[in-house]
Amino acid sequence: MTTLDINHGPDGATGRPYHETYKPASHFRSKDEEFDAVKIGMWLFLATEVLLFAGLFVGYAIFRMMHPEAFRNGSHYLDWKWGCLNTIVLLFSSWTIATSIGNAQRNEQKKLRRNLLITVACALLFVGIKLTFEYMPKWSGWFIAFDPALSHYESDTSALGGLLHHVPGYGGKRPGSLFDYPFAENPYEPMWWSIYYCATGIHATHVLIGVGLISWLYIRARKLHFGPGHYTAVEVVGLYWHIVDLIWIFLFPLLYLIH
Amino acid sequence: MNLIPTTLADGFWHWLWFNEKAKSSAGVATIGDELFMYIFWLSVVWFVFLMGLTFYFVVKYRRKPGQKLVRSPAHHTPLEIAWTVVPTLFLVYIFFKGFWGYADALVAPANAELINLKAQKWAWRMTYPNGAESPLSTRFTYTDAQGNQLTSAQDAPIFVVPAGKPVQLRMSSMDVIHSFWVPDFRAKFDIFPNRYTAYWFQADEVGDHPIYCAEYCGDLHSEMYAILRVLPEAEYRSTIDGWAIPWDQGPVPVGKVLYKTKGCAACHTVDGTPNTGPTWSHIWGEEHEFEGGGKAVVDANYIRESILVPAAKIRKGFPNQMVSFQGQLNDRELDALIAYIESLGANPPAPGTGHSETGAETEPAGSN
Amino acid sequence: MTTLHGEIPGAHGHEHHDGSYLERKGGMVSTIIDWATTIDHKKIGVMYLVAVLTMFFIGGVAAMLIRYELFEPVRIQATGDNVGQISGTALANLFGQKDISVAKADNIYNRVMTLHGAVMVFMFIVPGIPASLGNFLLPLMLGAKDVAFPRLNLASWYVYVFGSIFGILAIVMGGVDTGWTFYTPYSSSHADPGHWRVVFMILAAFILGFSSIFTGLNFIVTVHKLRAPGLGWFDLPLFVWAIYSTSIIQVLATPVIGITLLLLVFERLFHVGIFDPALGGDPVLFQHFFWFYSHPVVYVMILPGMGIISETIAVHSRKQIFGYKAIAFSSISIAAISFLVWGHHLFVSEGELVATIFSALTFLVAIPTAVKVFNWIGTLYKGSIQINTPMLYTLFFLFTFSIGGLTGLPLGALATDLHLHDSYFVVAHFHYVMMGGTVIAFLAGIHHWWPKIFGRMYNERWAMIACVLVFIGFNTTFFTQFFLGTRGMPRRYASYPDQYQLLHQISSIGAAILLIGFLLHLAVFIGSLFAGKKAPANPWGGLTFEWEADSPPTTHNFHHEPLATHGPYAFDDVVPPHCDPKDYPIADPLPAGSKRH
Amino acid sequence: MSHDPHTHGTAAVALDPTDPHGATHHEHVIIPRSTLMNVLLVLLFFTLLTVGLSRAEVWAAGFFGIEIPQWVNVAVAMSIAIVKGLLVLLFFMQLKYDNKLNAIIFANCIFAVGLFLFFSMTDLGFRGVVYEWKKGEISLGGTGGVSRGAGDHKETISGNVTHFAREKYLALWGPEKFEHIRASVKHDHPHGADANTANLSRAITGQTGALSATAPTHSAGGHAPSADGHAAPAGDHPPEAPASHDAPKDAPPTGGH
Repeated sequence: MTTLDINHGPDGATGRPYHETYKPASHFRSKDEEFDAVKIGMWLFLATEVLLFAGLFVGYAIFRMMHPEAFRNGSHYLDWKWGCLNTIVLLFSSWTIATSIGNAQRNEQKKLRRNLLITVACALLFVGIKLTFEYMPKWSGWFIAFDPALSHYESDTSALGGLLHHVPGYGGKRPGSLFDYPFAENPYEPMWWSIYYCATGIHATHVLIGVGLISWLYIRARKLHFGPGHYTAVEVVGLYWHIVDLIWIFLFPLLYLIH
Repeated sequence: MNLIPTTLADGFWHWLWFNEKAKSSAGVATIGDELFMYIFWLSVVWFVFLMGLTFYFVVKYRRKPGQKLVRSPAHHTPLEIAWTVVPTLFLVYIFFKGFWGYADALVAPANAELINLKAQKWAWRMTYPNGAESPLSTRFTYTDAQGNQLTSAQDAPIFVVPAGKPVQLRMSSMDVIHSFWVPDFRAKFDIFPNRYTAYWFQADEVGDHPIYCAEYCGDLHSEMYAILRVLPEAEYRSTIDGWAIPWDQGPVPVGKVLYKTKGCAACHTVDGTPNTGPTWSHIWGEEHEFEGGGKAVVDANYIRESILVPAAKIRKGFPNQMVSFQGQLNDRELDALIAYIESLGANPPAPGTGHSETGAETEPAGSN
Repeated sequence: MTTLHGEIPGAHGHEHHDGSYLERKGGMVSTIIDWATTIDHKKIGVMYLVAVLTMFFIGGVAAMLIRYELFEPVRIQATGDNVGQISGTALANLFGQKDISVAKADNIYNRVMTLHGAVMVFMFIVPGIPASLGNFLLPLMLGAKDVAFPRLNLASWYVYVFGSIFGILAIVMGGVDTGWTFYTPYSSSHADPGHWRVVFMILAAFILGFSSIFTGLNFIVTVHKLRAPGLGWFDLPLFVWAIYSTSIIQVLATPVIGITLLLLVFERLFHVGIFDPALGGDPVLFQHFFWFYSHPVVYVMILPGMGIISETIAVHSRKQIFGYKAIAFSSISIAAISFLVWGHHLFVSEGELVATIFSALTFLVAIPTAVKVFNWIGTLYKGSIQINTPMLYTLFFLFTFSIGGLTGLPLGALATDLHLHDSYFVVAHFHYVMMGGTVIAFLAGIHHWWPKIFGRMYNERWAMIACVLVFIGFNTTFFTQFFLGTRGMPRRYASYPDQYQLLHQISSIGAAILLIGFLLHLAVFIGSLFAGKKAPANPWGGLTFEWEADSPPTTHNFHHEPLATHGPYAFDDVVPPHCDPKDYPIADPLPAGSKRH
Repeated sequence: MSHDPHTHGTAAVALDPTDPHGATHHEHVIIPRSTLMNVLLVLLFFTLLTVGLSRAEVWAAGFFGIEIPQWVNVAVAMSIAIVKGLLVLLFFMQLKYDNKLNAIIFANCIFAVGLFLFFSMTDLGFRGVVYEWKKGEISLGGTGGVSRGAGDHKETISGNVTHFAREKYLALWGPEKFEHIRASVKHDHPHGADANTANLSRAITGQTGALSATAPTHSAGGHAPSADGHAAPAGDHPPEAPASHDAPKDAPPTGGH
C-alpha cells in the first residue's frame, strides 16, 4: 500500500484533521485524479489476485474432471456447517467494510472505527474457525475440546489439561506425500487435499494480510485521517477485502457443496 | 502434389537443411519436408523483397543537408489491407498443410507392428511383441586429429525394426519427461511417466538411425542415444525370436539377459568398476554402509528391496539416481536378477574367479 | 520552438527552476542515499538500466561458457596415451574439476545452461526495456512529472534486486540444473533432491514477478491518468502504445506464473503432488500453467522493442510513421492474441485437439507482426534517412527480426514442428527474436536516448563499428544453429555427435565476435560518460515530449507542463523543439484546402 | 466533488487543467445504507439457498435414492455463486457506480481466466481423441518412492500413498483394531460418507487393461501371470487385497498379461 497518500499534508498544523487538509501528490492535477488513479491501480491489482487464484481453480476443475470420485469423497470429509458459518462471517465483514466507506464519506468517525473493528474481528474469526475446527483435526487428529464434532468420535488421548483430544484414525488428511489417513477409498484423495490446502491456505493468507491492512486503517481512522475529503485508503482496502470475500464465495460451494 | 519445383525442394537446398532425405515414408516426414522447403522459399522471397526494398530506400532517401522534406501519404488503406490479407492467405495454407502432416503422424495404419518403448534416466528400452528386449548395444566411435580412437560416453542400445512395415511405438517413461526423436523420421513425441503416448513411422530402407532424447532430463540427457536398426522383415522376426528370454535355462542366464535388457547395465557394471550405481561384482555377502547411517549384508531381501524401493537404503557414495522397478519386474524376473548377482561372486572373492582385477571397490576387500 | 507548445497558467501554480536530475546532492554518502531513496522515475530508470545490464553481463558470461563447452563434444579416449580419460569437458576443466565422470561434466554444463536461461529471461529481458527505458521515458513522453505511483516504482526496483539476489544465491550455492522452464517432475523431485537452491531459484522468479506486476500496473495507470493536456490516445508516441500493451500482459499473465511457482515450491518442499505424476499429478498441467505466463511474456520482451523501433525509424528518417493506427492496434492485438497461443510450446506433449487449435491461433499472431514490419519499411519511403548507430541498429533489427519471424512459421505448422521442436532450430529462432529483436532494439533505444538520459554524446564512429561487429557475430552465432536444428541437433545437449561439430564451432567463433562487439559498446558508453561531448536537448530532431525537456532532464522533467499541439511524428510540418530550421527543413506547406492525411 | 469548468483565456484550446481528457472521473457516490443492507440480506439468502439445495440433494439421494446428475449440482451451485459474486462486485465494490474502466479491467481478467480454464481443460479432458488408451493414467507411485519425515520418523513411500498409509496403520493397530477405528471414524461421520460407497468409484478407462487387449499377447517365455502384474483400476473395489493396488498398472505387455 505504498502508493497511497504520497503527500502527508501538514497533519493538524491548522488544527484541522488530515482528511480536510489533504493534498494530492504533486504529479497529479487534483485529488480526484489521484483517487481515480489509485482506484484503477487497485483494480489492476485485483485482476492479478483473481488470476493468481485462477491457477487453483483451474487445478481444481481439472483434477475434479479426472478423478471425480476422489473429489467427491474429499468433499464429504468437510463439514458444510463450518463452511457456511465462515461464508456468513465473511459476507458480514464485507458489508461492514462497505458501510465504513459510507461512514467516512459522511464523516461518521465513530461508526467508521466500529465497522473497521468488526471487520477485523470477523476476519480473525474466519481464520480461527479454519484453523481450530477444520485444519487441525483433519491434519493431525487433534480436536479442540469444545468442537461439537468431537462427540461423534472416540478419543484416546488428551493434552493441555483436556483442551485437546486426539481421535485415532481421523487425522492424516494431508496433501500429497504427507497423506497419512488409513481409510482412504480412492488413491487420488491426497490430490483433493493438495487442492484443498493450497486453495484455502492461500486464501487464509490473504485474509491475514487483510487483517493487517484493516488494522492499519483503524489506526489511521483513530487519528482522523479519513473523512469526506479523503478516504482513498478505506476505499482500496475495502476493494481488497471484497475480492477476498469474492474468492471465498466461489471456493465455498466448490469445496463443500458439490458432491 | 508438388508445392514448388523439385529443383528447389531437392538436391542442394534439401541437403543444406536436412543433410539427408527423410527415411520414413510416413506422412509427417514427407509432408513435413515438403512444407518446410515451401516455407523456406516463401520466406526467402519475402525476406529478399523486404530487405531489398529497405536497402533501396536507405540508399535513395539518405539525408542530404538542407533538403526539404517531401510529403508522402502516412497511410494507404488498400495497400494496408493487401499486406494484411495476402500473408493471411499464405498462413491459412501453411496451417492446413501442417495439420495434414500432423494428423497423419497421430494415426498409425492398422497393420502396424506394435512395440513398447520405455524411457528412463538415461536409457531406452524397447519391448517387442514377443516379450523380448534388445541385448545389443554399441558406442559411437570417432577418430581425433591425433589418430586416437574416441568413443561416446555411454553405451547406446540397438533396437531393430522391420523395413517396409509401419511400426507404432507406445511410449512411457519411468521417471521424468523424455522425448523420442529420430531426426531421420522427422518427428518426435514426448514421453511421460503418467501416461502413454504414441509414435509411428515406416522405414522402407535397411539402415541405422540415431535416436535422441529431445526433452531435457538431467545429467546425461545429451548421452541418451540409441540406434534404430531397420532390418528386412524376416530378419527382424528371427532376431527378436532369438532375443526371447531363455526361461528354460534357469535363473542365471535369464538374469544376465535382464541385466542387459532392463536398463541395469546403464548404471551398474559387472566387472567391478563403480558407475552411477555400485558394481554388482562380488557384492554378494558384502556389508554395505548407507547414507544417513545403518548397514546391511547384501542378500536376496536387500537386493529385492533395492530394486523395488531404491530410496529405502542408499549406499554410501552412490547418491540415489535409481527409479523403482515396481511393476516393471515380476517375481520370477526379480529372482533371476538376484541369482545372477549371486553368480557374480561372493565377497570376499573366492580365489580364482578373476572378477576383481580392477580393484575399484569403494570398500577394501574383506572389510567384514 | 516554444511557440508550438503552450502552457496552461494556473494548472500548476509554481514553476520548477531546478537542475538536472543527475546533479549530485552533497557528498558520496548523501548521493547514494539520495539515489537509494529516490522516487524520481528517471533515477529509478537508470538504476534499472544498471541492474538489468549487470544481469545481461552475468547471463552473457554463461552464454560464452556454453559456446566454450560446445566447441568440442564430450568423448572418451579408447586408444592412445590416456585411455578412459574424458575429453571435450572444457567447462569442467575451467572450473578445476579434473578426472570426473561424464555425468558430472555434463551436469556442470546443465547448470550453466540453466543459469543463462533463467538470468536472461527473468532478470534481463523481461524487465529490460520497460523497466529501464520505459521508466525513464514513459512519463516524459506523456508530458508528466512522474509515474502514477512513484513509491511503488521504487519498491518494484527493490523487489527486482531482492529477487535477483535470490537467484544469485541459488547460483552461488551451486547452481540449478532444471532448465529455466522448471519442468516437472524433474524440477520437483529429481533435480538436486533436498537442496534449497532449486527452491531459491524458483522463489527468485516468483519475486521478480511482483516487480513486473508493479511496473506494469504503474504504467497502465500512468498512461490513463497522466497524459499532458491535448495528448489524446492517437497522439501517443508508439513507444507508449507498446509499453501500454506490454503492461497489460504483465498484469494479466504474471500472477499465473506466481501461483505456478508457488505450487512448485510446495511440490518440492512437501510433495503435494499437483504436478508430480508420482503422486497423481500431471506434468503437462504444469506446462500449461507455465506457458500461460511464459508465452505472453515473450511479447513482454518483444513489444517494447517494437516500440523503440517505431520511434527510431521515424525520427532518424524524419518521416511520419506509416500507418500509425495500424501499428498501435497491432500492439494491442498482439497483446490480446498472445494469450491464445501458449499451446504451441506443447505441440509434442499436449492432446491432438488443442494442438490443432493452438496451431491455427498461432498463425494469427504472425499477421499483426508482419503488418508492423511492412509499416516500418513503408516509413522509410521518401524519408530523409540518417545513418547513425540507432538507425543502423534499427535496420539490423528489421533484418534479424524478419528472420526470427519467418522461422517461426515452420515452428507454428504442426507437421514441421514435430521435427523442429526442442531442436537447435528453436534455439536459433528465439534468439533471432529475443536477441535479434529485443536486445538489438534495446541497443537502438539506448543509443537513441543516451544523450537524453546522461546528457552526453557517445562516439558515433566506434559505436557503429561495434554495431557491425555485433551484426556479424550475432548472425554467425545463430544462423548456423538453424542448420544444426534441421539436421537433428537437440537442444540442451552438453555434447553431440561429430557431424554437428563444424557448425557448432562456427557458432562459437561467432559468439566470440559478438562478445568483442559488446565489449566495444561498453567502452564507448564508459568513454561517453567520462569524456563525451555535452549533448544538445534534441540531437536527432525528435518531436515527442522527451525532446522538449533538457538533456538530461530536470528533476521535474519540464519547465512548464507541456501541451500537445501536434502529432508525435509531424515532421513535415513542425520544426523539432530546440532545433534550427536550417538543419531541419520542413516540407512546403500544403496548398490551402487540402486535407492532412 | 465537482469542479467549476472554467476556460482559459491564454490557451488556444479550452482545457480543464484538472481533467484535460474530459470526464474520466465521476462523481463520488455515497451508496445508501439501505442498499448495502439489502444486498447483504440477499447474499445471506443465497448462501442459505445454495447450502439448502445441496443438503436437499444429499437427502434425496440418501432417502429416495434419487441421483441428480453432477452437472446439475455444479450448474446450480455455480450459478448462485456467480449471482452472489455479481452482487458483491456491483454494490459492495461499487462497479455499478464507478469508472467504466475498472469494469473493463475486471471483465478482461475474467476473460483471461476463462481462456486459461478452457484450454487447459480441453487438453487434459480430450486426450483420448485418437486412441482411447492415451486417456488413461499409469499408476501412481511410479517414480520410485518419496521420503518424508526425518530421523526416526523417516518413511519412504513406495507405491500409492493411500495404500502406504493403510498398510502402515494395519501393521500398527492390527486388523481388528483397524476395523474398529474405521467403523468409529467413518460410520459416525457426520456427513454419512458411506451413503453409497458402491457408486463412488468409476473405473478409469484406458488403462493397462485396454492396452493389453490391443497388444499382441504372444509371450515367448510362457511364464504364468504374476500377482504384481494384475491391472487393478484404482478404487474399483475396496482395497482388501492391497498387493494388487500397490502394483503400478503399466507393466509392459511382456509382464504376463
